[in-house]
Amino acid sequence: MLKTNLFGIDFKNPVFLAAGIMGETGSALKRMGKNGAGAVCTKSIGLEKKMGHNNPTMVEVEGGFLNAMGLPNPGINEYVGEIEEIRDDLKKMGVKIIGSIYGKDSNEFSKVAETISPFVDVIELNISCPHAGGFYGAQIGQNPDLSHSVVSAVKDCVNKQPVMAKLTPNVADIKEIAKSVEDAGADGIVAINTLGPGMVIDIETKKPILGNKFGGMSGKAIKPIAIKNVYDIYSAVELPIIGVGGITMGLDAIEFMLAGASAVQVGTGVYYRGYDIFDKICEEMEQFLIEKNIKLKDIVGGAHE
Amino acid sequence: MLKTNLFGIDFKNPVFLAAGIMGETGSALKRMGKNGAGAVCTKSIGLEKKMGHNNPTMVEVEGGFLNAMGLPNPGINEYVGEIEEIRDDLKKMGVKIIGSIYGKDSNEFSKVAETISPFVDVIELNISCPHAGGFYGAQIGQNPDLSHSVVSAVKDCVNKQPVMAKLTPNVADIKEIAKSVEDAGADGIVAINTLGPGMVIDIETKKPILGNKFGGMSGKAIKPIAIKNVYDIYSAVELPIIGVGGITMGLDAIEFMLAGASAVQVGTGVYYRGYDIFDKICEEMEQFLIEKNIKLKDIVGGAHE
Amino acid sequence: MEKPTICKIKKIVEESPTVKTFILNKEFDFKPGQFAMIWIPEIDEKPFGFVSKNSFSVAKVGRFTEALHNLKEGDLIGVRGPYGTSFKPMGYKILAVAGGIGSAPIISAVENFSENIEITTILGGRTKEELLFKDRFEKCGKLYSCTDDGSYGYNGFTTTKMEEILKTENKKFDLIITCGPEIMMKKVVEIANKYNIPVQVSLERFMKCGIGICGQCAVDGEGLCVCKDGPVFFGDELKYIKEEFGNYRRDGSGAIVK
Amino acid sequence: MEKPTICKIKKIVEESPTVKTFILNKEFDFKPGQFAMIWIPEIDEKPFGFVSKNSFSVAKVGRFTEALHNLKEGDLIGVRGPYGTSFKPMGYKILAVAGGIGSAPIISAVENFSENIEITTILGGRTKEELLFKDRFEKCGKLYSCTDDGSYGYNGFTTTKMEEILKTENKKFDLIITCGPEIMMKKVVEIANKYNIPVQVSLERFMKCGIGICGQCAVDGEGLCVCKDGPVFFGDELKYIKEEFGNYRRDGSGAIVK
Repeated sequence: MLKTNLFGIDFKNPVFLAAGIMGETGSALKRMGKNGAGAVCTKSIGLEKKMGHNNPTMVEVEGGFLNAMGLPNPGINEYVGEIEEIRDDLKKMGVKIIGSIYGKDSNEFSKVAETISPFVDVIELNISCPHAGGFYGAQIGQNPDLSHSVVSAVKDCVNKQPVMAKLTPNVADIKEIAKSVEDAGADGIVAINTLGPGMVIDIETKKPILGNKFGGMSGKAIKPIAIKNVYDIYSAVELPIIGVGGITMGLDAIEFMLAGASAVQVGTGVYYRGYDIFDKICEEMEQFLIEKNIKLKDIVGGAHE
Repeated sequence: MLKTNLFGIDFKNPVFLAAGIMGETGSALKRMGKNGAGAVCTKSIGLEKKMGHNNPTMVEVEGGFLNAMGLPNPGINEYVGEIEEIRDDLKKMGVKIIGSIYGKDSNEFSKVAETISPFVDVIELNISCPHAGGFYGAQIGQNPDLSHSVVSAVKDCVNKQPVMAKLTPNVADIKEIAKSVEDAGADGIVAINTLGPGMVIDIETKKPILGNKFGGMSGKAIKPIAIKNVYDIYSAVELPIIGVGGITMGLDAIEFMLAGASAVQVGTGVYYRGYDIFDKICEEMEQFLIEKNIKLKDIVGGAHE
Repeated sequence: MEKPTICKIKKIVEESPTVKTFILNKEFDFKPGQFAMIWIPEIDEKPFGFVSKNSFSVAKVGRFTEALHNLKEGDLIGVRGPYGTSFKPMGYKILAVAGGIGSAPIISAVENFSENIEITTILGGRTKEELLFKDRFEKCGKLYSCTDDGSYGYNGFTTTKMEEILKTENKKFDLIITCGPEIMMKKVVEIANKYNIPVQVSLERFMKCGIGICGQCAVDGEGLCVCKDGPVFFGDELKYIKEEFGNYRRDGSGAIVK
Repeated sequence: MEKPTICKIKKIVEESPTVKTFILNKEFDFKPGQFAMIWIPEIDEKPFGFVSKNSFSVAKVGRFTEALHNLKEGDLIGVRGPYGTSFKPMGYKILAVAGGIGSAPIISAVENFSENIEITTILGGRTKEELLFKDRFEKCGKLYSCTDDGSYGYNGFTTTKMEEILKTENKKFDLIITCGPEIMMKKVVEIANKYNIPVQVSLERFMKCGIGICGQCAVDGEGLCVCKDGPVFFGDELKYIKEEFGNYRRDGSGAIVK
């Protein structure tokens, strides 16, 4: 009932693991697949090994978390080994793999994309990390020209796998960026990356708690802002949208689809409901569809009518 | 213990009412003053009468509210009557009045500022409303040049009252805007206006709940993002900062001051803790200062050391 | 604050040429006098007093109420509430004075209180057809009907009838409750004060949030919010709404309307 | 997830040339084997096992632990936890095998369990000075000390001593608990399996969130998180960490380190 076709790929359900959660190792990804995710997304991988920010890298706040992992990863050449280890297992389970990648410019993005593409079903471009520093992440996704050049460079060197751009909500006009990545040839848009960034100061020691001082906000509280971004993107472009931000229940996923998402990703929700949140959300979505006697594809964009 | 001097004005405490909450009428403002606010801020007033958006104008979300009032106000000429009614009462209580104003350009802002200035102690420029539509609100505050021209135009025609600019967090770089309004002659900065905007879709009727479809987010969940904005602004400019966003407890106010705020405003907190939240927060701040044996002014910006 | 609870309109009853009652498929645990915000998606959301745990009565008076009147059985509306204060039963004999659509909160109070309390109702309407809930009021106790055109009952104001009752019948009431046009209620309060009888009044103002934070329905001079401190106020509280009560109100912009 | 609880360091005890115990002004309701994330503002935050409800013992092994060792009494640190699984007392006779700083979680378990359970401990250290909590272990039951340099007790590996005890003393243990270098624990598990005694092992991995969502400490092959599914694993669970246990770990970047 939840089978979803995107970019010509059949997903057994539209509830995916978001980048950055349990994506450090192949076996952690496999575990999420076993818990019912329709696809699992790797953490964001770059060209070279990166240690990330000092701890604390996460702090809970009202309605969610701030995180500033700092894109830790062993570098693309070592990381493809992680995927190789689990590829067959995931295939048997019918779970697709999304490879999230980052880079400081078109050139770095292209190199990583070329290396990862044989190992994944879909490529996700992280041009939206709000705490990466330097010229990584949101510095690209807040600029329509840079976003355009990264997407088109990756599209030039990847033929087989669809390429999605993950966007940051921390812009004055998300439609402008969405149109820009569509124009550059993106096959889909993932929205949103974490919000803010935000900061928590410990009032006893007077110091920011996060090692990086500030971090992007995820969790239930960012859902309304994610919904609005998906709604706006849907009204601006023709591309399929993967909604992400604060989803913990099946009805949240339905709300994203009414806003215009064709599928969703779940990240922080894993904390609120456990690793089997994917199974739970799918079950709740099915229940809703049965009750209302409607099909999944009939609700996508339904709030625009 | 909480006495605070800003712009040469003595405030009995640094816990103010934020714009848009209980600011429709003079008597509602007076009520907030009686509940302990160091200053009360009017709702945003424009040149002409404006009915605002259709209801629902508020919807509760995880960690806060979305609102899209749409700047309802009777127009500046009628509204100054509301202030006149209560001015003496507030003076007796030692409560200052902040006049929040909006306009579509420098010209409108100047006219409203001229009319309201004899009736208020401080002027707050709302260049940050995320749901005003047209060329009002955030469309100005997301553009450093427009922000500059509005502030300098108002400063040109208002001599006696200090002028504060209220900024939107929905920008790629808040420091750029802060520097721009400082350069234009602003006497202070209020940060932040509501976040997003966001949207809630009712999944039964498939319709956005808010009359305006989307609205700005306030409440506890936006605190970390407000803190980060205040922290950034403090590092960029010399102006006093009024922190606002998600404050419900005295310790929240302390956290804002460590980030760099000299005073705070409370809005949605009224819902969480009642109209006497001003008295409560002041009491909690005093307790903290006594426990730590420190003075208020010693903690402003403390997280930057 | 709740999100709107989506309800299906189970049944629509025409109470009078201008008033319809909407019976919903969900029940709300309200106290008499409390209200809910009724949402028509994409149109607007306005406050209406509960008539029963699953119904509202609406007089067609403007754009929104017209949209409500155009709804059909089976349509969906959103309901959030109950909100606000309620009528509080006090003593053993209550006099209720209801005018026009103000009968809606009064009928729910009277039906609720009449089990243990002796009720007398003065019901006003423009014509016989506009005497709302007449049969239901009759079941709750003594009923005096008043019409502006004399088409039924007493030909005149409810307040004239009220003074007549208080004077001639020499009944000692413990409490007066009232809802109707504000000019009527102002007079009811004056008479109640004259006869030294406590009075509870249900006010109506333009509302937005419904939960006491936007300030739209704050009334002069103490800034009481009709949505949260009201809608039902005791006579003592009315002294703090003195200048506004019966004199003026504000429109959606906050401008004063006389 | 908790924010760090800010604690004052009440007292610092030098346990050995390389290990200090930090006694805090606040107590935590932990179970033996559980850990907390210890935060030094502006430096870093790492996991450490509780030694008592208000103390942690830290061996100086790197940048962060050096920063901890440089702290003075009166300094403030952040503590969030307790997190993770704990040692579970089973049966009547427990053999504890502790190596180096691995003695920290073991001493809290042994002190906790020894009221009702007969404890035998094998304690390993490089030198006599590095035999941590020797006096406290002795109070809890029979203690076998082992040093690498023979400066005290048995001159050799804890695991050699362990086999000797199991063979010659013919003691029937109901449970073995162990914490120390992973290569030692791997051997302990092998011996425990050989003698068919259940074993509980406390693992250590690079951690970030501490609450099982970032995936930093997930171990191959089932992706169990040491912070949430562990740090204490039963021997049965170790079969799902087979390839990684005793063979390799990951650094902060996720790169494999042998």
